[in-house]
Amino acid sequence: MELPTIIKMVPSVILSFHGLLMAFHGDICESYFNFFKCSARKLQHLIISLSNAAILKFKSILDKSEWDVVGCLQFRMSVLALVIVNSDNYPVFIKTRHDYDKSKMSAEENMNILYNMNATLDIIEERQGQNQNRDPYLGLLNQCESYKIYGLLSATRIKILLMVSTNVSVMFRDSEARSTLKQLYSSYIDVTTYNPFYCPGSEVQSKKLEELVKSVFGLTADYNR
Amino acid sequence: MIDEVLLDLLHIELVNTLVTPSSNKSELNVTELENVGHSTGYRLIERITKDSHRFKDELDIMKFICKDFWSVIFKKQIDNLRTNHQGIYVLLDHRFRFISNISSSKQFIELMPKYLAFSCGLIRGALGNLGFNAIVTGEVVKPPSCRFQVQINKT
Amino acid sequence: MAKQVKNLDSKKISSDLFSLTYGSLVFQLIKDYENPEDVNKQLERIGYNIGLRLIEDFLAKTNTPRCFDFKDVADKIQSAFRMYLGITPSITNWSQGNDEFSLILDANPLAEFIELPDHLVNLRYSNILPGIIRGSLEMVQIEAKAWFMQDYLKGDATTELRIKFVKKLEDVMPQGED
Amino acid sequence: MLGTTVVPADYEIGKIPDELSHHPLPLIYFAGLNINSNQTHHYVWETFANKRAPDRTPMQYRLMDNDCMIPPSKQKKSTYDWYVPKGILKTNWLIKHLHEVPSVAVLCVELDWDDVNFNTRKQECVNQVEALRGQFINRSCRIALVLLQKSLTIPIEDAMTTERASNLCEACDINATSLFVLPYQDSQHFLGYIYRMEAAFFELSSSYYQQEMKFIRSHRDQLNKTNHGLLFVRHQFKLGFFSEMRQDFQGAIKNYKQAYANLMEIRSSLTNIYEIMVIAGFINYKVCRLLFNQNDPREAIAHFQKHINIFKSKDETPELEFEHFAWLSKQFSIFGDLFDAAIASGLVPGQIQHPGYYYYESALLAIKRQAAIEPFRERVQFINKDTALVLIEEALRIEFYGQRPWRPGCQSLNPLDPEKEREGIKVLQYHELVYINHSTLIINLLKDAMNQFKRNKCPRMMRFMTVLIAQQYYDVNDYPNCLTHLNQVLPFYRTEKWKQILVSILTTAFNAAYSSANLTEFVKLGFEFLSSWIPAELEFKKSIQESILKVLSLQSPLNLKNSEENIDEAWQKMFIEGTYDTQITIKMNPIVPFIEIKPVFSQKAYKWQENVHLKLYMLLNAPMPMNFDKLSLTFDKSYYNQFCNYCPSPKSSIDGDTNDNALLHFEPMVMKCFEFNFEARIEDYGKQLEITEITLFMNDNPIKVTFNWINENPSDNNKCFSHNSCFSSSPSLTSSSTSSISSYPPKFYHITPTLTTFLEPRKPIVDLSLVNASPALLHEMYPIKIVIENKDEYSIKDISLTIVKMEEAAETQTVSFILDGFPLALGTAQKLTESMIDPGTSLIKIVYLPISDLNSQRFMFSVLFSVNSAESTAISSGPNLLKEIVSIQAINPFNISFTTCTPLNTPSRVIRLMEPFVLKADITCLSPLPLELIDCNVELNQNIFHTLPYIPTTLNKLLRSDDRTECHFALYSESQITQETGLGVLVIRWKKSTTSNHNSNTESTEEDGCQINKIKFTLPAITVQNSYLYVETKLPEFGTTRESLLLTYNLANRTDDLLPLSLSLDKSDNFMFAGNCSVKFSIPAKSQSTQLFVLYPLVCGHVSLPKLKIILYPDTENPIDMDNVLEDIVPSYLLVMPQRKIYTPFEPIGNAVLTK
Repeated sequence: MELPTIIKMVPSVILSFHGLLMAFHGDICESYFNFFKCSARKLQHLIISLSNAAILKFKSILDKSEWDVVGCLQFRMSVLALVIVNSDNYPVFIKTRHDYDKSKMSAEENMNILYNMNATLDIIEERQGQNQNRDPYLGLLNQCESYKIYGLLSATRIKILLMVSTNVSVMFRDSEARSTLKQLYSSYIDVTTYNPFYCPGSEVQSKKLEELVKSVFGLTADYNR
Repeated sequence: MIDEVLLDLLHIELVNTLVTPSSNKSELNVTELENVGHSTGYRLIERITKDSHRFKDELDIMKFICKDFWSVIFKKQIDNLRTNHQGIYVLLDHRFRFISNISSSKQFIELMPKYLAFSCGLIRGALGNLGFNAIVTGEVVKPPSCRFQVQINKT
Repeated sequence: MAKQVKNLDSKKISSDLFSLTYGSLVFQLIKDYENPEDVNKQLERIGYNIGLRLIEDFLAKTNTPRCFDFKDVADKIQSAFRMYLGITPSITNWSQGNDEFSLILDANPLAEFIELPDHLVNLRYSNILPGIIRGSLEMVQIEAKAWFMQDYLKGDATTELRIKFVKKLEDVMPQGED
Repeated sequence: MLGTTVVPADYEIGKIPDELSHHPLPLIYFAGLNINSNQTHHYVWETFANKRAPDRTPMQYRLMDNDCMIPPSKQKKSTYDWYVPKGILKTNWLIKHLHEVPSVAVLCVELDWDDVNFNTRKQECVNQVEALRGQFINRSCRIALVLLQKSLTIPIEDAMTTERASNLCEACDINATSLFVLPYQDSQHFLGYIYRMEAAFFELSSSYYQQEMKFIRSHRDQLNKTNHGLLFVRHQFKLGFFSEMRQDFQGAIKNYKQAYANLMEIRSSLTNIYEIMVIAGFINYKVCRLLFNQNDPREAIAHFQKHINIFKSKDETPELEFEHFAWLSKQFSIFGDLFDAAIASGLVPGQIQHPGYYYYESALLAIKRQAAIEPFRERVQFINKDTALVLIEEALRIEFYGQRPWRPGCQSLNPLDPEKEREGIKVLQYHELVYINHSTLIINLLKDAMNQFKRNKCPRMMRFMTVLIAQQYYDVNDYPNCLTHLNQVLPFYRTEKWKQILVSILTTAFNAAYSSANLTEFVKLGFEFLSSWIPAELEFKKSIQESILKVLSLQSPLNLKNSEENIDEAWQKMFIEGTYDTQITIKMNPIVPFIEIKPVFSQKAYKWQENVHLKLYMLLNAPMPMNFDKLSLTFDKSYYNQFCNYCPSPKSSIDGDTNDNALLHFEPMVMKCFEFNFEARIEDYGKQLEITEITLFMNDNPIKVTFNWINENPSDNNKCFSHNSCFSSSPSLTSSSTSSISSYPPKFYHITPTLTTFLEPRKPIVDLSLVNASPALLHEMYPIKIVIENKDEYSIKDISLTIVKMEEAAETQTVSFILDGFPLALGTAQKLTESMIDPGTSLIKIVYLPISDLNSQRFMFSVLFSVNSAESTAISSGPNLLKEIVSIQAINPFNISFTTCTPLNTPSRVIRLMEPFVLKADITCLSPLPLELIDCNVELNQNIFHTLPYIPTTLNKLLRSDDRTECHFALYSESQITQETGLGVLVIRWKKSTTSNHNSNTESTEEDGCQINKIKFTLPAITVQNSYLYVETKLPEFGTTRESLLLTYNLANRTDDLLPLSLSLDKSDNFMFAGNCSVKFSIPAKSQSTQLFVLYPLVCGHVSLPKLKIILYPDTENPIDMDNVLEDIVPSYLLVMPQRKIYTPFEPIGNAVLTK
């Protein structure tokens, strides 16, 4: 297994996971698995920002880490759209598969998806009223023939909507959506709050966020800076 | 990790740089400083509440401001919170960090307001991001104890 | 939710508080002086004033004896970075005369996640740092120049802070610039 | 069914036939009733069939006439071995069992037990039963016999009745339980009988259906899945149906579900896929309906989902794709209807579970359906219509549900005749294209969905539906409808600011307006479209901008959407007919602005008579330059509008372009600024001034356009006119838009508009002055004159005075000052007794401040007052504050020195017991101002007394600077004082002299009443010695030469025992004297003795008396010489006059002397 390619592919792993690196050399020592077990969650967050190829390469190890890689990949492949909406319901960040690959999604579909995402705000606003369970992660918000929509609603009324197609006949676990949304949220916070030039309520334009989102859509994020 | 000393020093510089004498020479123009506070508070609260649950109501938020928000900024909580339950809250800080190291002699009393503006902005910003449009004013009771009044506008 | 915040790292937050405040300041200055060059000057000036005071804190915390040469100074500055910014820049590119060196910042807590908008390419976002260095050195009777050679924000590979020794000063208290 | 005329439109894919949607009820036939002729029969029938209360057992009754034929049941096959079923479900089967094959046949005969010729009647009855039986060829339908009897009640069971009844049953060969008696004249119990019978009939019928089911089940074991899959489904379906007939719904659900399962087991092929789909649809319909009725919506939804998931992917040849979509669409709409019905009967929908979503899906599929058929449009042009029609009618008459009319009953798996297939499919396509109006179909579905979403708290979804509807209208070129629908939702989506969505809607709307030559809309939407916020090719935008101008000058626009349909004509027509408004007003607030305005008052507030200065920053973000003709501002105070119209020569226009004709000329992305200056009216001071509207005019075209911004949130400066921050002013936004317009000037972005300013009222013209004469004197109540002078045109009132001793915290200010003779505490506001000060007058007050020490002190006088100006806000009515500070330097008014002396007025420090002495106070005035000493007294300690009965000395004496004055006090002490003790205090009462008033500017008419001040000085301390002897001398004022005079010494013994002494008087040349010049004697205790001497002066002048010498205890070893004492108390000189001459009275010289 030639190292440089991997390094190119997933520097984040190399940086934060010496363990994986070692595993790569073929000699996978048990100690690392235990390490993974304890840090399964951490790992998961890390993986979110990994390219698919990387995940597959790591599968052998990741499986040991009590975390279902295939599930993650399937989840990512079936992500249709992502919308981050600020407290005034203004979409500060929108991505649909259409933006990446016109062939995968027609313009009309794209529009309908946007309308549906927009309409999901009704449901969120309904939830916002209810006081019980104030966990930011709202879980499955709406589901219809071709898609599911998961949502997150922060204390500051930032809303993140993730639309996943149900055409793919896979049953991914709720935790996928949860961790993805949480990850997106924290990254959104970083790029908006740390950057004083970002004017609240305007579109977020950040390479860093773009990269993350790309990987969330299951497209290899390019890490060349 | 950035050391707190820097913040104190920066704050002093903020005051010196941004506070300008206003049209009528008597009081100072602290709007800019207040704005800086606002934008800081607005973004800071986003970070602080990152993992926290949504808030029950106005009072819940004010408590959060007095406890968590205040203590991450000043390493202490607000000493006393009072409200008239009509959107007016009074926050008392008996030992307000930004003026605690300024001589509290007579001639400084006049200068005190400009050391509160930034913090007023912080509060206003935080509330703003949590969806409350508020007016925040501060006054020095008896150095180093300060009183902040928050008036939330129902919108 | 209070509980939850308790366990979030308040040190991290308070360090955030600084960088956020600094960011707001920079933005405000940009509003006031459209020209980025002026903003750079302002930032440097503010840094200088901070430096004047910061040095006292530094000397108090680390009872350091007078530096005997500029290399010594470099080390002190390095440790100051560790103390106050929590980063340890590497010292390199000494000039032959050993009167000039570079600090390489692999990370810059001031400019985390910053992405400069197009109309501000000339802005030296972290220009407060050279100011601080100049100010604090002046308080120990060293006149020095400090400036950014490279800046990560401008797409440079690293962030390089250049510091040049100018001359020794007689013991005169410098006044804060305005 | 057969023979009924059908129209091609009846052919509907996936439609649920009536027989299926019909609620199954047990079918009961009535025989032997001729309701037309026989009153009784009619009554009985009515009660059974028509007068049905809801609580009645569900039944379906039919009258049967004798010749009616019950469809005979086919001879059941003994074996199924070689039997190949031709289809799943016969179209006629359901109808047959719903309406034609009864479960029970009820025969009604009039027969009383006590009938005279019972037997004959019985026989008739038997025959009737037989006849009835004859009508059912091998159908195991139950027979019931009802005897209509005249008797008023059921007769008690007597032998006769039972006997007759039993052999009646026997004869008719019916079960005794199937025999009923109805005494139809017992009107009281009649209904009761009916109900009971009905219940009985129900029993019978359900037993019948049960038997049917048993029968069906019986030959299941003869079937095998491979050949008879279809039969499994059919039988299972029938079981379900019969269970329904006998109202056993749970059973029905079970069976139907089973049927569905069996259906799924059938191998589907091109041949039967449609049939399977149709049947599946039916069964699913049944299941879901039953589940809803059984109030189990979850299960219903779940089943439906399963159903859909199975068939969603199953698609046929592309030619028939439309059919598949049509069917799916139908499935959804059907389910939606079921759901809706359930809600109607009490089910509570959820926000995300309600029929709306199903209608929506149905609509989407319908749209796909339409899309799927489009490609085949021209292909079916040349088709033989007649044959097509025939085939379609066939399709409606087909024997098995869901089979192809051109190959009925075909189940073989071997390939079909391709030619026939093609033709058949063509016909289906033809039908789809000719007889199906898709857009109405879709629109109706969408409308259903819309209502549902509206009802179930999904406003956004509802709007989405509206948009889709509009899209449909657009597709069928119904532009007006399209526009009206879009206009309903546009305002919302504008505020929602979801760019892509808004843009797409705008685009459609704009195209619609364009295509329908709707001028107003075209202009409005067109302008909106120009905004750089809208991503579109620059070229396109330019052509729009061009078109707008053309249209405004009544020319048709450029060809914007390059389509063949000739829009130009429409425009021309419109212009000719003149169906356009010549004045268009565009409200700018809600729309995406192509030009932005930020008004800024130079100050938050303006002072009295300061010029109001207003800047208006404008930025055009349209693709091409634009000209306007007029700019006007409107204020909440209309007076100011006149100043803020299009200004002739704006001072600064950022682009420096100042050729006058281009004043309101804007270049894209170049900020321009217009300035206005004006002066506020007096009456508006103290009020806010607010911009309420800004209007731009475009007038030099036949069609005039005004652009109007309204200040939507009055008195809120944070909001700007292009209020939604995302429409305007975020550089990131504009740079993100694809239009390559020069980037947004950040300067404009940073401008925060201010819509309101405040006109500060002027301060009232009132002066406060303090008049005081320095220096202040220690311990005086120091008078300060306060002059409040009202120079204003309004009177002032509520005047209150506060005096604060500075450099002293408020709480420590205990001292009080005096105002109007009342002592008042410092640091507390004191309302003045004077209610108001009229214009032009002034109020003068004197306060007296206590001067407690010598070092200088500052007092702040603050006067609060309000102005009596109810009518005008121009002046700040207050409370207004005036401040004055007076600093006071105090000095000591007097300098005083004390001396004690002997009665002989010789200063002496020694004071002896019981011996008088004199206290002298020497007062020097230090004050530069003259002082008036009122009096000056001593307050003595005990044991010290005034010698003579004391009269307070009042010396009204005026002292100028450095004047001195003395006052004396004769005192003595009654007891010996060994260590020094103070005598007491000296009290001087004084006041500043009024006679010479120093300040002349305030004419002191009113009593200048300088306060009388007291000042105290402590008297010196003394000691009092004890003494033995006191000598009092008596001597005339003066003596005369050669005239004798008497000198007396009174000696008082001060000791408590006998005092021996020797007294001698020395010789003197100045006198001759008589008396014992040297004696020794003793004076008893506390008593006196007197020594007399007669003196005869010899010389005149101030001559010394002969010296008196006294020695006490002369003959003891330690005599005491009294000399030093005597010196103090015994006079030692005498004035001696020369002897007087005698003059005669007439001595002229004296007169002469007098007259000199």
